[in-house]
Amino acid sequence: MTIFWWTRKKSYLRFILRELTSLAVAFFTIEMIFLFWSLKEGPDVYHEFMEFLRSPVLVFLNLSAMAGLLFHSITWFNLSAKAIVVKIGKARIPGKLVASVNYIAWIIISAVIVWILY
Amino acid sequence: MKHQFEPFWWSWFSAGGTLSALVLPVVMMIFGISVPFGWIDDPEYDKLKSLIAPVSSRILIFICISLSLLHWAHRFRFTLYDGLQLQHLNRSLAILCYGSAILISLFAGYVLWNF
Amino acid sequence: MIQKSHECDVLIIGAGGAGLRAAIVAVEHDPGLKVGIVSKVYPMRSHTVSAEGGAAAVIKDFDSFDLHAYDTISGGDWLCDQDAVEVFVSEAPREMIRLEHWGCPWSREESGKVAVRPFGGMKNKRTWYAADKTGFHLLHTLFQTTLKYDGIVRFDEWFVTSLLVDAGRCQGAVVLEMATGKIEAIRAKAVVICTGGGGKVFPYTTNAKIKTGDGMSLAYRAGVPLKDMEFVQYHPTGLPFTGILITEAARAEGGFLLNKDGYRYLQDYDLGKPEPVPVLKSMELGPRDRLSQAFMKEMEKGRTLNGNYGPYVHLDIRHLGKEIINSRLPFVRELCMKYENLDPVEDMIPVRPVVHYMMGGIHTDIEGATPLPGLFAAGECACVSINGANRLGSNSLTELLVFGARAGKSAAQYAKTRNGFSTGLKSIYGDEWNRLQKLYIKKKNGKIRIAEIRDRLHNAMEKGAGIYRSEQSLFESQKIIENLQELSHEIRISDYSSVFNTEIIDALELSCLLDIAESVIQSALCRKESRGSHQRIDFPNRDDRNYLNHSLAYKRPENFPEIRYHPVKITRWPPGERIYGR
Amino acid sequence: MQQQITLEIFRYNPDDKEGPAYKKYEVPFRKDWVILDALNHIKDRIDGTLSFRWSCRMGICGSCGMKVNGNPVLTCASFLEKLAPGPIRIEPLEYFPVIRDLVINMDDFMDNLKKVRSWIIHEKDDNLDEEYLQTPDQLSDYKQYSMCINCMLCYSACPVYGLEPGFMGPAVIALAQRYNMDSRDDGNKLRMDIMNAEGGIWHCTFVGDCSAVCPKNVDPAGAIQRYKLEGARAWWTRWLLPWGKE
Repeated sequence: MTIFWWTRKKSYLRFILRELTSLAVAFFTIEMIFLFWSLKEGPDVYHEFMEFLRSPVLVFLNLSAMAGLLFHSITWFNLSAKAIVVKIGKARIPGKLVASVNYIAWIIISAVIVWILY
Repeated sequence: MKHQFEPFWWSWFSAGGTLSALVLPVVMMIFGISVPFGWIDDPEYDKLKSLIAPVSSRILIFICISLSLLHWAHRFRFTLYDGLQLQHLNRSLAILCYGSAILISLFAGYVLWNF
Repeated sequence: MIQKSHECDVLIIGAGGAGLRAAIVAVEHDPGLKVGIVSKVYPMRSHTVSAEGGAAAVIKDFDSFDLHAYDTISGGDWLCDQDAVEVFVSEAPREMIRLEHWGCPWSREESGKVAVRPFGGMKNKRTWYAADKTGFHLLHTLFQTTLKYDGIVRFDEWFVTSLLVDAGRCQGAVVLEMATGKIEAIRAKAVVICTGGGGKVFPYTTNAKIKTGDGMSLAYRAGVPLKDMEFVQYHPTGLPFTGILITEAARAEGGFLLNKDGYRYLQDYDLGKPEPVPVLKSMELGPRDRLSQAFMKEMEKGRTLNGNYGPYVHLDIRHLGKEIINSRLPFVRELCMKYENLDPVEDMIPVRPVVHYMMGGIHTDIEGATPLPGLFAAGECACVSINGANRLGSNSLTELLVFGARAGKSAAQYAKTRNGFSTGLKSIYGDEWNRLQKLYIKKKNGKIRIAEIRDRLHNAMEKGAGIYRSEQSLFESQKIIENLQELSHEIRISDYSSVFNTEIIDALELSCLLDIAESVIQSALCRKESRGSHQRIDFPNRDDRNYLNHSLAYKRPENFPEIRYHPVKITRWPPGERIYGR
Repeated sequence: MQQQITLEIFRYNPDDKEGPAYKKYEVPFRKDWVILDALNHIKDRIDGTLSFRWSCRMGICGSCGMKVNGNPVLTCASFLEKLAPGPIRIEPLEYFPVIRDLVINMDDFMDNLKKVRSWIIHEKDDNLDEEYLQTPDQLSDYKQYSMCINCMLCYSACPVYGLEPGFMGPAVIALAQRYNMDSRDDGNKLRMDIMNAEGGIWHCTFVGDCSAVCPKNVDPAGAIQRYKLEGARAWWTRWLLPWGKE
């Protein structure tokens, strides 16, 4: 197989993009570590860091990472619904329902985080 | 045996995948987009600091960070392994990916420990 | 060259239901035996896979062996050997339970017990089923179970070209390995043929491509008679092009059979009055053979339609509406849409009677042994006979198990009584090698395409030996077949490669088809009565005085087979009238 | 409507000196014809040297899988009409060694089927007087995975099978899962060891195409992910509760 096998088919390309969202996860996680580090160092460093986040390069990187994170969340919720078999009583819960539970959890957790912060 | 630890790493990958999918987008939306674009104010320093100060918060954050990193490590390892066909570097890739995830987690732990 | 590695105690030819069952029995009978399975396709491709309906065996309290036996015997128009039927019905349940223990996903009742359903021609519900893919599950269960026995060695995609017969017994087979083109001998102390039927002698059939009667032909050429070959079962509603079966359920739910004028023609054939809703035992729910026969009469009157694939009539289920079709006949719709590009919700379904099953086959006794020592047979290629003149629906899958097991056991026992092989095998193998080189592999300057001969064969069989036969129609077809036998020595081979040469396989299969055709026609010519699926216009009645006998067709070189008769074994059920539909 | 359609067929014969090539054939364009009918037309009327496998022509024997315009399909269930106006490219299934033309070598699958012990493993002796009880719900637990016709389309859709020589691939793992989920089977532990070893489930990165191309909705991808969950659970049990091994 050629090294660019994943360009041959739409589904393969989608797959490789899905896998590359892990870079967005790592990137943002490291960004968060620095956020906490700036908090630890005091208000000045914190404000400096917030300014740093406003720089065009960081804005661009964050926008890209955001796209990656969203793609990660959506694919993850949909696929985990296929892997996890939930039974209520005797009937297997259809995958779509499991996926929608994932999405509801996502919305609730997001709302809670916003509520805590503001 | 080569695959003895696959279930171990995969468990972290899965847990991290779920956690990052649930938590990260909203945090990114706040700090990475809404704040820089000025749609909302910067979170106040004192409030943020006091939110994170309790040990329980710091433990939660540490779990979130380290699992996300392990998620990345496992997934990225296979992206390189299959996508770039580096099967012959399997061991080195594993050490590189999981190693950096652990090192960065340790750094995060250090930051949070001394918060 | 005869290699030591190609030596088995028991060699099974054909890896469908019967072959796999026989293999397991043989290896379980004595784990020390080496059991070979040679098949021209991978086991899971065998035609057992296509059976849908189910497999009959008495398991419920309200049922009994006698009832099953009677249904089978009356269904077979009293041509069944009743001792065989009794053995069959009594061994059926254990065989089916064994298959259940091996993992067959039988459909179940809420209690967890196996579910049974009613089937045509039965007084009781006794058909075990695995949804509508019973044959598929049965075959895959058997195949996967064979994998656990190290004593079973498979030769996948090897084509058997002839049996090794010397010193009055069968001692193996000559085999062509398709992937390499190598011709080798597999020596075996006992051989079991389980190659299925030969429905492909007819143009319109539910049978798969591979069902070319190879095993019947092998035995026939080795001097073993073919029994009751004139009995060929039709199913009234198949798709003309693909032969895909449209289940009786389509009619039971209220489908109409319409001729080219949109007229429910069955009312003209003493099958009741046309009612808007289905009535049991009348019109579209009449017996299969009567429906097939009515089609032929319509055709003679010029009231059928004509398409790319010959005459047909319409099965109309449009009036049932999309919802009923989707909920009750989803598989019918799926088959039509997926494989024939028509939607029965909007289009009428073209149907015609199609050949479904051959009751006849290699003459065996109740233990699966043929008259040739060392040679055994089971399944559709064999004739024990439990199917008589007309097979009872859902008996065929069970037959594979019961008689597959019996033949496998007999073969294993026989193999243990034999020590070595005779010395003449080498020269027999050499002769076969030369024959194959001359007729096929190195054949030059042939004139006629394989497909051309096959088409002419199909025409002749359809015209002369179809649902209705007469002396005249059979004679005419016989002449054509005779001519085709000669022409087949002039086939044009264009592929001289040794690697996966499917043209050579087609040619070999064609020669088997011609053997089957001649035996069907000659047996039909000689049986001057109408019984079960064998309907003679010139002899419309059953004649128990002269023909309560099995016909045995013996091959004669350069001539049509000699037909001899062999009495039917009657134990407890004297011949009576055959009543359908109840 | 067009009268003819062009097929570009992959031709290869190890006996020939020339390597693989695509050869064009014109066949009648008919509404009710599938690719397989066109191939048979070629075989019977145009070029007798074309080799391919087929048998039932109703999507159950699993013989006639090929790559059509890049996608693995059963050729008995793909209509020319849906691929018009052509040309249609027909190739053997990907990731398998080609024996000749459209015929692939599937030895690897056949070997693996045995390796994963795809049969019922049952400790107790057989009592042939009674069936084992299995409720419709227990049946439905594994039914989906028992529908595999071994057509090999999922292998041809799986890049990991192409990349990783030892990988057992989707269908075999789904079939192992079929027996694991069967209430009559006791072989779970045995198969788990095989699945955790080299060639097993941990190679799968959940591309998901195997399930997308499956003509019988077996969903091997889902089967493998379920297996991974099970495998991970077993791993942690073994390490955290070493006394609870059996």
